[in-house]
Amino acid sequence: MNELVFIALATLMFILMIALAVMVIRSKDLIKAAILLSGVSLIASFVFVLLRAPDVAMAEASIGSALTAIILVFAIKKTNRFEEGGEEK
Amino acid sequence: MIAINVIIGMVLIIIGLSFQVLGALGLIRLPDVYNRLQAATKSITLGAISIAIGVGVMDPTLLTKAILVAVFLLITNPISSHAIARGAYRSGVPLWKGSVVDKYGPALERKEREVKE
Amino acid sequence: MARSPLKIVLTVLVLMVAWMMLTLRTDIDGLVQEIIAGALIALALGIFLSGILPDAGEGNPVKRILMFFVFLLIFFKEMILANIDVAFRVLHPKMPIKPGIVEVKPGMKSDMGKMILANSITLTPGTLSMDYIDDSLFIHWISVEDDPEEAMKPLDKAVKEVFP
Amino acid sequence: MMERTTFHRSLPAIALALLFAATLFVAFVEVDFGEPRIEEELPVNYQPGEEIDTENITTPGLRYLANSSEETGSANLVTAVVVNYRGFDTLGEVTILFLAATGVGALLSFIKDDDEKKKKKILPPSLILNKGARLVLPLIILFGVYVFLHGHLSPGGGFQGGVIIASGMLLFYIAEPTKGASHKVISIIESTAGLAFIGLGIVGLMTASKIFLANDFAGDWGEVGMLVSAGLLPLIYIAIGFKVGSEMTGLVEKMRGDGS
Repeated sequence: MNELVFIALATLMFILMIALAVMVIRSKDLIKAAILLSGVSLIASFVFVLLRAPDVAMAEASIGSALTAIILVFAIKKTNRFEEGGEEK
Repeated sequence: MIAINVIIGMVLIIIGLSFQVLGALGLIRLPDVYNRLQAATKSITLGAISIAIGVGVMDPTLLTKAILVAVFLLITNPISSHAIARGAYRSGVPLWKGSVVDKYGPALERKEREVKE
Repeated sequence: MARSPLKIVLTVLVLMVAWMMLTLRTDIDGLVQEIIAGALIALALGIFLSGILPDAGEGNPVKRILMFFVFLLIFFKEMILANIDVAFRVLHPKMPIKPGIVEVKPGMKSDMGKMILANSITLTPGTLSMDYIDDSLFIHWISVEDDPEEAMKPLDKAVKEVFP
Repeated sequence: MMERTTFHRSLPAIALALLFAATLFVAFVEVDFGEPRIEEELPVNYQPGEEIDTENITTPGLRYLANSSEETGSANLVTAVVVNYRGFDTLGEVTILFLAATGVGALLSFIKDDDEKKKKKILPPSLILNKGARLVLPLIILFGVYVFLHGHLSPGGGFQGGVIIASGMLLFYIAEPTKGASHKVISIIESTAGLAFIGLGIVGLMTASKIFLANDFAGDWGEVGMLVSAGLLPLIYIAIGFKVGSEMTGLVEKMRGDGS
């Protein structure tokens, strides 16, 4: 792959990942945070493909963005949806 | 000289990308969740299928896998958009104020009452 | 959810075709190995999982498979029209939309037919299937027409031929 | 969500994260992934896959790169390392996963579902989602089987295939909140697969090299790139696939609770 394209794509992905991670930390709605976290994993798996590691990318895509998010959502459903100080429904 | 299948693949990918862009535009311009979902589902499904088939045409060893991906997308994409629309309605996301008719709300209420009894 | 032998055979065949599409090879030795492995896996999955597949209705299988291709043709035509429709509505400066949720009664009885109809309605112009409540399908329509049942007729008929 | 009043407090953290990311990025750009890193040790006019004299090679990565397809019969280098050269570590990894699943089950067994929640009647699941999930579940499981059966030929392997199967089952659980695979079947599959993994390791003890998890049939069964090749590697990956798939399914099943 063209070096310049690689650098541009990787930079874009890293910026997106950092932005999403900041949103995960700052979100008071935990379900929203879980879904954003799965977005971080999805972008991470794309970065792994860019770095020519398809094995890791497959594991990251299926574990990180599908299973982890759903297990977190199941766990949140058993407790409270909002963090302390967040809006109550 | 570029091979003919590469050109066809490129054209398919460009068509797919432009549909995706239109879908994204619809996501911004249309007024409420349901209208946005309409635009998003249709254009993103056709766009993704077009891109997959385009990649398959460019590299014929991937064509069968690309067709399989397209079939999978055709089954799963409408289902997920249906699930989002139903979930949105049932958790109380209102229709756009310019909507003319809503037959779903009363029917859903009736059904819920039936189930509770 | 009856497990008729025909259903198991069809499931195994479809899974086998999917397996061969995944593992397409050009050398004879490799192809033979893949076919044997695929046959075993498709047989096991078909026998264990054909029970959970949705009920597809009854009828002459040959005619239904032929009608399936007719349905695919209609469906792809509608899908491309749908995208042009979306493009028109999105790019039009005034956005000509008149949304609403309407109710139609599909003609088929089988669960598979209902599911396929709902899916193809979502991908055809201006419509998004919301939910089934007691055999009537609720559709979010981007510009509501006077008689929604009439507009659904061709697709409904095509699906009904395949999954009655 | 982003309150303006507290935003300035997180600025140092954001700056630190950016700095960290920039460092990582610089490190990644310098590394040639997938390429031999130490070119001085390579013979002149070296072609990938060509056998080289391992006496003079000190880099383990280079040695694997040059000899893995000879020694293990696997066309996928990652699989060769994960299951053959580092097979024992993989056994440990599977054990950790098993312990995690067991721990979650043990923790959740203390929580009792209150009966009122169970009695609350909910609408039946949506027909379209339910039938659609039933329609695609065989396809997803077929793909998972494909991924772990072809672990020695293409990217993927036991872990990835098992997780794909588990996410298919997860889709089924979402579409069908009251049904699911029985705990008994899941635990039987899991223990059988674990035993098969250990058994394949013991096969290595009994064959020529007398090492646990040795792969002595590498060259005997089929050429590199065939479905039947690489000796015991595919069998081990099948065992791992079943084990991870059933473990993850059991984990999700436990987390889901009873239809809530």
